[in-house]
Amino acid sequence: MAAEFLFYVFALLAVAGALGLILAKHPMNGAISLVMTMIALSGLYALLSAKLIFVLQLIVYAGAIMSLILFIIMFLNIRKEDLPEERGRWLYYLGGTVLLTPVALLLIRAVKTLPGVETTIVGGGFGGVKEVGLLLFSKWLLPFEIVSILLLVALVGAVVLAGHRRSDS
Amino acid sequence: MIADYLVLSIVLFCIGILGVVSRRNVFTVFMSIELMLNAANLAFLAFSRLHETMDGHVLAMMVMAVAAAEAALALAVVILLHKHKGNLDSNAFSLLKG
Amino acid sequence: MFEHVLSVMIFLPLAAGVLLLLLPVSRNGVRVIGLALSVIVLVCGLKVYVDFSGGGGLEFVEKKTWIDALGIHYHVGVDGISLFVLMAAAVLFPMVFMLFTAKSRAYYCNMLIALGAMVGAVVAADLVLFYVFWEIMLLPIFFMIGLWGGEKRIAATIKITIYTISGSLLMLAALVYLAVSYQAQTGVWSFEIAKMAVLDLHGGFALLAFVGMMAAFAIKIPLFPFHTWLPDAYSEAPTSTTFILSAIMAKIGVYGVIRLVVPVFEAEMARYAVIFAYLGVIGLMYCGIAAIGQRDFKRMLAYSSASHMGIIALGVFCMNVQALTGTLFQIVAHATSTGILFLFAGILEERGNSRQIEDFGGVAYSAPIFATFFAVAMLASCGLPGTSGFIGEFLIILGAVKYNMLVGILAAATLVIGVCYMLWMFQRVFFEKPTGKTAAFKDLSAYETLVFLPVIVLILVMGIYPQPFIAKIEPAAQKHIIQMITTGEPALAESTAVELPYITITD
Amino acid sequence: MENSVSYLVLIPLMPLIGAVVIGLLHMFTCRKGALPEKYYSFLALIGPVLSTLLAFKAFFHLGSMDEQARVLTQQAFTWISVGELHVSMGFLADPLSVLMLLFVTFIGTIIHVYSIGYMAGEENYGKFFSYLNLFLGSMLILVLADGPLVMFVGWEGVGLCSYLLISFYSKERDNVLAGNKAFIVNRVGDMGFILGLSLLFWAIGTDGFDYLSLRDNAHNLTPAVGLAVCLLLFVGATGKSAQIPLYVWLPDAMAGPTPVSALIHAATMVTAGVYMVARFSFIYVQFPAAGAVVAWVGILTALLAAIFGMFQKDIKKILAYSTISQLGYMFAAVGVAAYSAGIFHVFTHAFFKALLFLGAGSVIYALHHQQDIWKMGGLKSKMPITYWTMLIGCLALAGCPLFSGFFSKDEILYLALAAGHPGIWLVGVVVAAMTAYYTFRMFFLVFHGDARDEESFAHAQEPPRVMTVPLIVLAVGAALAGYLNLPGIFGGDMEVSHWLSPSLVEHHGEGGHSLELLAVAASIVAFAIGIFIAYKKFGDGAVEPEYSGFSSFAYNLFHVDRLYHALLVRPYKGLGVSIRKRLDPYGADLHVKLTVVLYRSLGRIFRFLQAGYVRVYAIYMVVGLSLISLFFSQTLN
Amino acid sequence: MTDFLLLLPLLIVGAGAISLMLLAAFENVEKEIAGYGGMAVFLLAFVVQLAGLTAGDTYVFADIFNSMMVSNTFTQVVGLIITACGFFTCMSSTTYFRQNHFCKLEYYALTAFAACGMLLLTMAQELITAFIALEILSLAIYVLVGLHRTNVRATEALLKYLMLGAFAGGFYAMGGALIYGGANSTHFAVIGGVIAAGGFFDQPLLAVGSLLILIALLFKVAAFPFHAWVVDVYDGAALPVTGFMATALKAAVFAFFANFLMLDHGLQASWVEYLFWIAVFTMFAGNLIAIGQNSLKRMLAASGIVHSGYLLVALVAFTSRDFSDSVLLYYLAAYAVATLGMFCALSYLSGEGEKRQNFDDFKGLAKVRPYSAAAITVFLLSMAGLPPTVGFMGKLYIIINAIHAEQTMLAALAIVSSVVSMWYYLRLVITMYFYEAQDDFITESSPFAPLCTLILVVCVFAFALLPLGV
Repeated sequence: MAAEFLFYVFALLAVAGALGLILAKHPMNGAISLVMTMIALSGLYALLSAKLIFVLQLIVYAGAIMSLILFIIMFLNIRKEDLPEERGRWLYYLGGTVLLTPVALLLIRAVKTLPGVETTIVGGGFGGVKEVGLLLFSKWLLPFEIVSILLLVALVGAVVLAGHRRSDS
Repeated sequence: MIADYLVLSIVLFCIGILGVVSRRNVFTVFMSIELMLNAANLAFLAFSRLHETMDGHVLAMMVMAVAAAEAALALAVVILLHKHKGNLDSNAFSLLKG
Repeated sequence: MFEHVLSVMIFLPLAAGVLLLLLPVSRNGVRVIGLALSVIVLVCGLKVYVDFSGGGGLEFVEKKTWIDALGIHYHVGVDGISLFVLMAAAVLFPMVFMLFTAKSRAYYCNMLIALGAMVGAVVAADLVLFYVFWEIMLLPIFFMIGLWGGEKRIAATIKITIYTISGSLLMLAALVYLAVSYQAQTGVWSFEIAKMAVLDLHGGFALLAFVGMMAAFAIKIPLFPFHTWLPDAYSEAPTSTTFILSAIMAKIGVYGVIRLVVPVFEAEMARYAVIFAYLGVIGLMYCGIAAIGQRDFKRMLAYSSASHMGIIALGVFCMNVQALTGTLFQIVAHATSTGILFLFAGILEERGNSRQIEDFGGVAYSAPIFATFFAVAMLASCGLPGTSGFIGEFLIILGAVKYNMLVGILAAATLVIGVCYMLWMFQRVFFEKPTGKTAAFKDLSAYETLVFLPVIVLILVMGIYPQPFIAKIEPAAQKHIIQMITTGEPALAESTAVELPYITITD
Repeated sequence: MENSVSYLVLIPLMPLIGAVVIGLLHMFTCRKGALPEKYYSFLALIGPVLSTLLAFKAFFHLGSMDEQARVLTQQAFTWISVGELHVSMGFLADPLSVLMLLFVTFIGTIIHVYSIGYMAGEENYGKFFSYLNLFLGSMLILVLADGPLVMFVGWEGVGLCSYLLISFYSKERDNVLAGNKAFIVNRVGDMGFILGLSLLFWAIGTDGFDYLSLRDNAHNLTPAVGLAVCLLLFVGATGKSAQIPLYVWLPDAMAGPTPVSALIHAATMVTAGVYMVARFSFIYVQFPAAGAVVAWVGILTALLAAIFGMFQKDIKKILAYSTISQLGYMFAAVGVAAYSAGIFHVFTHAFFKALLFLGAGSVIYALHHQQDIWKMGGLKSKMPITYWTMLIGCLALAGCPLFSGFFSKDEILYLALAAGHPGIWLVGVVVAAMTAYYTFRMFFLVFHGDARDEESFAHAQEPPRVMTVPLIVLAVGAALAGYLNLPGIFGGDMEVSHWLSPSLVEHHGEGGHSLELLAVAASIVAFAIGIFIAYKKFGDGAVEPEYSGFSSFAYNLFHVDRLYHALLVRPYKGLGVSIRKRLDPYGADLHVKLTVVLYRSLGRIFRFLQAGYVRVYAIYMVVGLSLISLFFSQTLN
Repeated sequence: MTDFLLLLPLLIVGAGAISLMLLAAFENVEKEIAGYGGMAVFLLAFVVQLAGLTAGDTYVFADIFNSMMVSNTFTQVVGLIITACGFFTCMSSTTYFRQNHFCKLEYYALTAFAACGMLLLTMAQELITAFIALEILSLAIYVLVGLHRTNVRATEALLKYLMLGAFAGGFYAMGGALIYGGANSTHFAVIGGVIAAGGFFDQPLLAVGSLLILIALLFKVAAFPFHAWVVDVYDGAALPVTGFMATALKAAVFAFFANFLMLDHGLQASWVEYLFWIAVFTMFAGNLIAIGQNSLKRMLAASGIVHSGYLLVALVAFTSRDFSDSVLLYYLAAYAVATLGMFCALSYLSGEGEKRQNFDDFKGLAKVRPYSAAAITVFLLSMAGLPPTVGFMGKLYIIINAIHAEQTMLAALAIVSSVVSMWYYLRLVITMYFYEAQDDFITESSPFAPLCTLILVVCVFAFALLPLGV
């Protein structure tokens, strides 16, 4: 009962944050809204017994990534007049919603076929650091390894794109 | 109910798409994409809970890593764009067309 | 060497053409080499002609596996149907090198490539090989018109290229459809042309394939109303290119119909040939009438060529041995007559500095040899008995009358139509009072006379004593027709024939 | 075959070789100063003379044979053999062809001789004789052919030579146009001819496409096909022999040198149609309806041409119309199945018409190419040989009793009557009167009265002997040829008809003596009336009348030429021009143009869709996703 | 040990990438040296790949990697194509960067990283591995696209590509999640088993998940209506990068596409109807975009869309894995040869700062530089699919395959599309040959680009003679 209640609270927060993100004119407001969504999501992760991901979501996502984004927004010192004029965007929201209705309906139809499993907390270390870690290093070794390459590429890429180098003429 | 989580995930996913198609602010668009990835993560975890396997957790971690890498690059691009035009309007970048 | 004679005929000029393009050889050097090679091809062709036994099957066959998984082979051979197209190419190409001083050495290289490809297309016994050469054939034409053509050459090039490629690509689909059907019906992959005759084709896609294939050939020939590229291309192209286009390439279109459509799509042919027969005669009349409205003699000859192609194509669709033999005979006859008419037109253009008929007059007085040769070619083109043109036309009309009286009557109109514009043109250019441009018109030099003489003689010999030529053609034509009738007529009997005006002669 | 001989091919070959040799000589030398004319003259005569000799040889050979077996053949080589079609380059000498052969070679040779004089000093002397030899060769092929297809070779060959010779003075546009007209009109006929041949072949020719085989199989013809064949072949004949509606080319053909008019357009080529119908007598005789068409067309042509002839002032045109008119008689004859009569008229006509043309040529030659009879007059004194020979010719043409034309024409008219065609007979008699009238109108105006053009009259003189001797020879023929076929009523026994009978299939009605007498009487009366009126009007000088009313209409040939021009030539050329200007670029090429427009505009639309805004691209993606989802939800269970 | 050998090309490229990256840390290294390094890496990988061609499926290190990677002839040949593309790209890059001065040393490292991602992608037998591989190559290529930082066009291309690429990545992730939900695994083998057992349309999670993944893949191959980015991105990127993207990237993604689509026959069969229309629209949209272009690069980009359409035809008309795979590979190789050649030739002909971009800039090229013009003509003919080039054989196989799979209509439409495509291919030939030169076409000389072009010209003809190995 409590879990259900919490779900609805978090869900509401998440949707509100998401809507805030796309509705807010200034990216700063949007970013804050997104942080709210992420925190709400982390709560939901917890409700889904994903202990490790719950933590990661808070630390990595809500913490690191969003901080970085906020930092850049502030670093660029975006003023109101730098923002694009988006006067007709309500039209886009409306059109987008119309377009997305069949997509959403299809997706929802798909998930509605699932058995009605209650989301009680699973015990026995489900989603714990150790269990997930073991899985990560055994069954999922390959993706784990190549993620390292991915990050390396991202690193190099960021440097190439944003770093100062002599070869720029 | 697991399905509720998934519906939420879908709603967030769709809001993310909506953000991409309706906004010109590059930042907002990138954050909308992050939102889409988060929605996917929620789905991974919900399914993981449904099947009571932890593979979904690992997958979600991977998606997070990808999101982080993309974010890094996206921010670099944002800085580049800002250098070029001083604003973050995606419509301002329409030299290549036709 | 002679067991690979066909390969030599294909690849010697082809390879030489490409190599000479790359190597720094002077223009005259290329010309001499080109001449030598085309003469070698001619000698090979003569060798083939002489050794050809005329049994109705493929001879001089070479077959090597190319793509085993799909049964695609390098497979060439000659039969009575291809022999004459082959000979037309072999005989006429040396003239190009002998007579024309091109602006660039690349021109000769392109000519060589065209020669190789045309020979290849004619002797190919494999669908893919045929298609490959069929397309390669167009490339040198494309460059020759585009690089060395007249004022409106670019538009003409685009038109001919896009037009013919459109057709060829449709044919490609049809070819593949045939091979796949063969695989479906026999379980074995094969692209061999001769094997396609066993196919039992029916249904919408078979019809589509038929249409696709016919589209390619109808454009290449060209049949009305797909002829509109022809006047532009023929008149803008350099003379020797026009010569090749009209004398050989158009014929390969007809050859394609005989080789690929008639034996394969028996049922469709039986049902729809009448449409194409009408297209043939309509084109014959339309282009013939159009010819008289032209002011530019090259355009006039272009329409004349299209008009004659109408009747040549008609011979294929009449589906009897006389008409088919007539067509094959006429392929050579027309190649020699209209072909050299184009060459003569080139000489007129070069020496008179104009392509307008009205700029000329009285050429016959200053150039009697030229005028005589022109007249012989012209009369052959009009189908005068005693020249090669008559035999073919007569056989086709004869066949057409058997096939369908109305078609026959319309086909016979060629006798009148052909002569109208030709005489008119001859009158304006060669007779009447000389104009400033023609008063000092130079006659053919001794060299030129010697080059043209064999063709003129050939025109006459083929008219007076055609039987040796016919004897080489007839068995293959006979075989084709028998195959066609035995497999095509039952199919026709089952279907409801297309209702078109049809007067039988066996009341 | 026991009747096979080896010299037949030589008959046409001789002049052909001559043509080639002379032609090549001329072609290669004419620009560097022509060879002396005597070489050409010599070369030109070899062929015709040899042919004539060979013709006589064939004649005597045949004569020595049994009457019903008078057939000589020669298969030179297999010409075309495709499927059921087997045609040899074969030659056939039977009484019919030998008769033709004789006069063709004979008159041909004479006219060659005449031409040596007439063409002396002309430019392109060699070319002329090359063409003339070529013509003779072609005509001999036509005559000697053993089957219709080989005949067609000669048929078209003579057409070609006709064209070449009509436009011989090719610097004048009108001459060339006349040549073109002749060729094209002939080709219209040939189209019918070739269609007729094709039909004939598919009907009965598959067992052998030569006359002998065809004759054996002729009974297999079905009525419809037979009729069609007859009419189509006759279309060919109307072209070649200048009958309605294709007669228009012959008057214009007078643009050629006069010996040409004599040889080709009077004596030989134009009679090929009659010969052809006679050759196919075994078919025509089966289809009287077709014969009736032939006969009526013929006699109406005779009438029409006679009307035209009465009002012309060009001496050669008058002769041309008389030729058409006489040809009409011949067709009337073969139409009523009186083949031998028709052929006999061909034979006599060849003599007297050649004579008349050559005589006219002499006059024209003497008057320096003056052809208007209203500018002549009184030449009797200046040119006695011409005068007397012409008189014989005119009498023969007009059908004066005892001259050749009388016998042959009378035979035709009688047989028409006997065959139950009184209408044809009646018209024929009227035409006979008209013929007498216009012939002597011309004769009187040219030779009698006073000179109307003093200057040319002063210079006029008898041409050289090389020209007058042929006139005399022909005059003898014109006067006496008729006696070769004297009908019973005049004490003869139809020698020529008997000679011809193995070659022809004819069965004409027997009219009896009284009918024959009636015919003879009518002919004589008609001749008398015609010549009387002519003498009255022109016998002793007359001035050129104003053409008005009917005479103007007739002088202008009933405007038929203009009608043809307006109805056929102009629309045809106009169509050609409109194809160039409009139909091809905007009609036939429409599919190309539309495709181009379509591609271009679609290309523009797609370029517009590449808006350059990244958000728009995202929207495309979502639209795609949305559409796929929409469809996908239909298929999802 | 065999597993190691199978993995060796990937390892070489990976290790090479890292070495090149380290090399970039040294300030005084010449760019050309890095270029040679890149060439060496790719050449080595190519040779090793060629030497190690094996038949049959092998799960590489099945225990350690939990059967997430497979190596078979298909992946190996794709590997060959990718490494060859990398090699030729490095070759033309060295020439290109003699005239364009924005090269960074990391360029070659990123190329190698991208190739690494591609090789991984082709071998991946698991959704998330594939996702990461896809991201590796995407990220590397994003950076390559935006390499010329001061050029606003390059930045714009980068923005468009990155934004839409990440957007598509979102779809992929969501699709992966749904499939995971449906099959409780992301292994192809397991998913295939589940589909085979339960039917495709009866398992909506799998169906909808595969839909989302397909959307992402269709985006990567620039299929209609997910194609719009490709023209702008190709236009904005440097020529060698465009060439690399157009060839290697397409090969890798199509290989994965085929692997994914073929994980169960039911999956492919269910999508045929949609892919049919997508293929048709892709071909025609590409053509119609190309017709209107004045810029050569944009035209080539649009023609790339068309070729994606043809490749989709091969995917739609899957007869048997053996046959259709061969067809797909052959076409990929054919397309790669011609496209690489084209971009290689353009790399040095376009001059400094890619100043020759439009059709009109190449007027009369044949008069001044006949050999270059001839080479370009050969490549264009191959792209247009005219014999005797490899492009023709490729198209022939595609059509044979399509008709064999009873997709005759699709084959016919492909033919019609290639008719349309003649317009713009021939336009360039006409421009080069039939007009007078207005430019001197002087370029910085470099042995590599001409050499590279020559090799590729030879390949265009030589490959055409190679029989199709089934």
